[in-house]
Amino acid sequence: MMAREQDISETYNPWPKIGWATTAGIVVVSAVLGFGLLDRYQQAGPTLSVWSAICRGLGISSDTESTAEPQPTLRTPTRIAWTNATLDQIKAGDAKHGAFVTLVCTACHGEHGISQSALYPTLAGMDAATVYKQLDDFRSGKRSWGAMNAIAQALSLHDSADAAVYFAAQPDSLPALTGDRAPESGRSLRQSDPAKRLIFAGAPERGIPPCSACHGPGGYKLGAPALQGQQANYIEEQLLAFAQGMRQNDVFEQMRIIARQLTSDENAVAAFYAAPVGAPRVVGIPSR
Amino acid sequence: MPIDDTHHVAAGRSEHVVAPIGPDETAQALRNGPIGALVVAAIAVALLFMGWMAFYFFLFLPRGPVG
Amino acid sequence: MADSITNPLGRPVSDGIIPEEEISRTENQWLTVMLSMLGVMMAIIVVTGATQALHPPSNVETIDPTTLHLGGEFAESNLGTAAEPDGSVTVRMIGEQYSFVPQCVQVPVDTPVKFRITSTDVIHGFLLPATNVNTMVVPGFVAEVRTAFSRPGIYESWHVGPGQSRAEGAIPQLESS
Amino acid sequence: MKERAVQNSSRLALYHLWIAFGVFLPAVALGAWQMPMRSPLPAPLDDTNAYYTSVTLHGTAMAYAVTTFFAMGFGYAVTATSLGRPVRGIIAAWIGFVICLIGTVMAVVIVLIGRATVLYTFYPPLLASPWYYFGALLLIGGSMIWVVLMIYNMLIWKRDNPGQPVPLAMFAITATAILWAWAASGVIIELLFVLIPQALGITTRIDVGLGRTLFTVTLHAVVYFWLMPAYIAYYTLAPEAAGGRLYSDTAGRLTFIMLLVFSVPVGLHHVFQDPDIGAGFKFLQSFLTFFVALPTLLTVFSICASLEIAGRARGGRGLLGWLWALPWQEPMVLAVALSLVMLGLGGFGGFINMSYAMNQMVHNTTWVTAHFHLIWGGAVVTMYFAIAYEIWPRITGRPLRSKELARWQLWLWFAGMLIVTIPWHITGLMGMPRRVAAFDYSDPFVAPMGPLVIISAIGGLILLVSAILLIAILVRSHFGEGQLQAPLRYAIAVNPPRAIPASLNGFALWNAILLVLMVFAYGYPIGQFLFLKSSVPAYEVTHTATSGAGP
Repeated sequence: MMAREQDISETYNPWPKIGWATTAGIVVVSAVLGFGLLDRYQQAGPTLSVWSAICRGLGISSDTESTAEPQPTLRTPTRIAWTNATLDQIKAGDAKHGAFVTLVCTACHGEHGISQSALYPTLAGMDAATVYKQLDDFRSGKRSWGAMNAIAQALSLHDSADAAVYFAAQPDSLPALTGDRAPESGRSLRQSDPAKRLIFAGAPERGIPPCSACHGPGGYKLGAPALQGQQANYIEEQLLAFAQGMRQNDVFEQMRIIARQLTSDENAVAAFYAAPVGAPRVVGIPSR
Repeated sequence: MPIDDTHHVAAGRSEHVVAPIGPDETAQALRNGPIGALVVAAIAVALLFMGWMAFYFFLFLPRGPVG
Repeated sequence: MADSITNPLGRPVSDGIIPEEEISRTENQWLTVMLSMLGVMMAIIVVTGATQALHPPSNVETIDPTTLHLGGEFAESNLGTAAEPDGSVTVRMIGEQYSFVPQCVQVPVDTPVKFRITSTDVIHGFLLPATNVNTMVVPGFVAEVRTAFSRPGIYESWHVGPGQSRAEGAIPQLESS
Repeated sequence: MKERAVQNSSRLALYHLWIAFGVFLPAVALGAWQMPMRSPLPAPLDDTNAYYTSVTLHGTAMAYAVTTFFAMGFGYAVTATSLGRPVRGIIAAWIGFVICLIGTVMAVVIVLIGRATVLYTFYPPLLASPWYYFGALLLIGGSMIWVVLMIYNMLIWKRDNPGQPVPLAMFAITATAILWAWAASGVIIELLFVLIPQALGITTRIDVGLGRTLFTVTLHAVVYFWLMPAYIAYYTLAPEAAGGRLYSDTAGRLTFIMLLVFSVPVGLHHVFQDPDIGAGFKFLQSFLTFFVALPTLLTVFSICASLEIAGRARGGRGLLGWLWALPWQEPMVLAVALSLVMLGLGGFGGFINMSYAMNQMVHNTTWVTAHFHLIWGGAVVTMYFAIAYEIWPRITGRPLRSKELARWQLWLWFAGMLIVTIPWHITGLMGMPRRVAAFDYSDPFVAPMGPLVIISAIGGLILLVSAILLIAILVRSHFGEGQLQAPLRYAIAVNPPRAIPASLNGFALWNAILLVLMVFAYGYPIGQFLFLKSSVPAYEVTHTATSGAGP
């Protein structure tokens, strides 16, 4: 802090010099320490040359996967990935043609995809991406269930998209998964009903996220089906299939991990979803 | 010393500037320098520094090397 | 403005009582002490950082989060702990809405461990309490943390998905034995 | 005519400040609700979805609305009073006020209807409704009118008063405005080129690394934008209220210059644990961050010295006797002391955070939440309260009702904030993550944190009481009786500046230096995203999952 020169009108101004010198010092010292020194030393790795250290410091020589190591046999849960190409293909589906394609479905899944049977899921209103993925999993054998594999193999990718879009567009069906944000007490870990607690708050100590986060109400995950209004028996059977490893087409074992840990009183989630609270509707009776 | 009246206030109009104490009182208050302020500020900063050292060596480093 | 510049006390304010030089000197001394303190702290960071190779996790490595499960390093069958030829281990994990996969991994004590974690969807946070293992898992990037565990035990980690407007807090476990 | 112009400036300031405090109270209430929500205690409306909506609203309101309106209102008041003439460009100022208000209302409404639960830091690839981003853009963009007006008012005053030092308060508020322009550049670019194009469906993928890196340009500097009005009060209002003089005018100018230069090129220390930035730049910005501490360390000494002058002039003797002799009944004096204590504690947390690898110990834990609540919610807001208690009587012409209530309010806030943040520091070191709505306290790992979280929840209630008291005092003072004629007055320095170097009377040099530092610290970290292939799909926080429309 320079003392002021009091008697000259043009005050002596040392600050440009001080400012630029300090700036230069900071730039040089921080760059030398950061890039030239600290980045040379790697945790459980060799000390790098200065040039490598600079590259490492910039982030242009990342520690990529070594190709040499032996890897276990590749196992994949599905062929579908949510790339833009896949999503565009689904979006391009034609519901009119879908109505024709899905005539074959009505025997089991009910007219317009509203199932009358506890064995078969309701498809009406299900997210198109979900239907599309399941059809491809049946087609590729990633998921097995009776006649579905043969039926799916008979469908082209276009047909799958058409069918998916058709089912998604059916009214009076599974409610669309939307950002339901109306707050409601009891949607937390304080909930005493174990099924409701699991649905809205999950079970953190077991690593189980809330069902509703992906399956609604009030949540959504691409590829996850809406469950409100689904056949209870169907939900229970699928949970069992995931738990026993009969069904393995969930990406990164998400459902298998959860289903394996469910207790018997938590299986009531199926009943909860079959009879959604606050949205009274008669399951099983198709209405036009 | 001649006083240049146009230069000595910190605001553009006098009613917005206040000097609750005059120069003599100021000089009297500062006759030993701001020694009390130095003590208070130094204690505060010393605590900060020692706390930092304690955290670095007794909490952070024992938690294991990470890079 | 000149008309308004009269002394608030009605008499001239002299600035000759406490010389400005004295004030500047006191302040410069204070600043010097403060800069020295900051310098000592920075020196400690640099010296320990160099001798113990401490860095924030900073592996700028990109990856497509949409196709992770179709094959490659982060395919389902490649996740978990893998032994490397040099005796170290690599732990590969996925952070996704709303859990880490796998949920429980085991690593040996006093062995270099390399965590390689990526996200399939949004940003997750991975931290092992009581250790310095802590990284953001940003979709599009592989987060890599290198460490070693000196104490056996079960480390519970948090799954922090910020602001996903859903309940969070799934805890995968990491056992070192 | 001139009288009306002055009144207009006052009204302008008052409107801004009322909006700030009007938003403040409900935002505190949201915070107070979040505390029991994440504790083992029962909470009303225990819905984890609502928790995140509340966190988003609390953050957006506090970080953008309260601070921006307060800084703008305070800026207009400082301009009019420190320059001793009405604010020039009053119509533009009112237009800016309306734009900011519309933006605030838009953002708040969109969050309330659940279309923007993305937290105030935006968190790409989470994607909110475009209207939320437009709201934020209007609020931040509207405040740029204020930035221009501050610079304009300072420049024409310098033109009208050649060779004269710009009053310290005006110099400082202009530094604040320039800092805000630099700070806001990051979030504005992120909104315009990353978030809004995605929200409108113009782009199909979002570059998370780029978005985050741009936001860090704002993230640290914005805190100093919040902080600087408090520092202005430390330097120019507190010594006057204490009955003394500012120890050094030069120290004040240097402090604000250093705050301007060093608080922007350091934002990457908020993302030390991000995999998208090289370690070299993380160290570089950690190094720069150490210099941010310098103006604060200088301020601590300078303000203590100013208070010492006052205390000794009031008869304080001995090494520390001046402390007891200070007029503690003055809200401003009390506030400075409480504020400095919280600044010290919060600053300590900041030292831990910024220390390169040590950041790993506390990153993403409640330690960080505690740190910024102490700094902003403690040190800074306490000075906002004190400034309000100084300004209200000056603008409304009615005395403060009352100083005793004001002291209660300040003490309650101080106590509440310490009770909230000290447990958070501890749980943070225990590994409790931030931004988590629900903890299972039956888990043996989480259980020991329960009592600490309960204590902090009590602190939240105390803060709410204090905030209600604040509004009560302001309302009573606004509509009370009595007449008061006292302009807002600034402290004079021991050696009032007469002729000072051009560099301490303007910002050209410092803006040039800041530009160089920004290119050095951010050029590559932002530029790398031009060649990194790191874009990913976005995740809308509200979906309508029909007809196969993906994210």
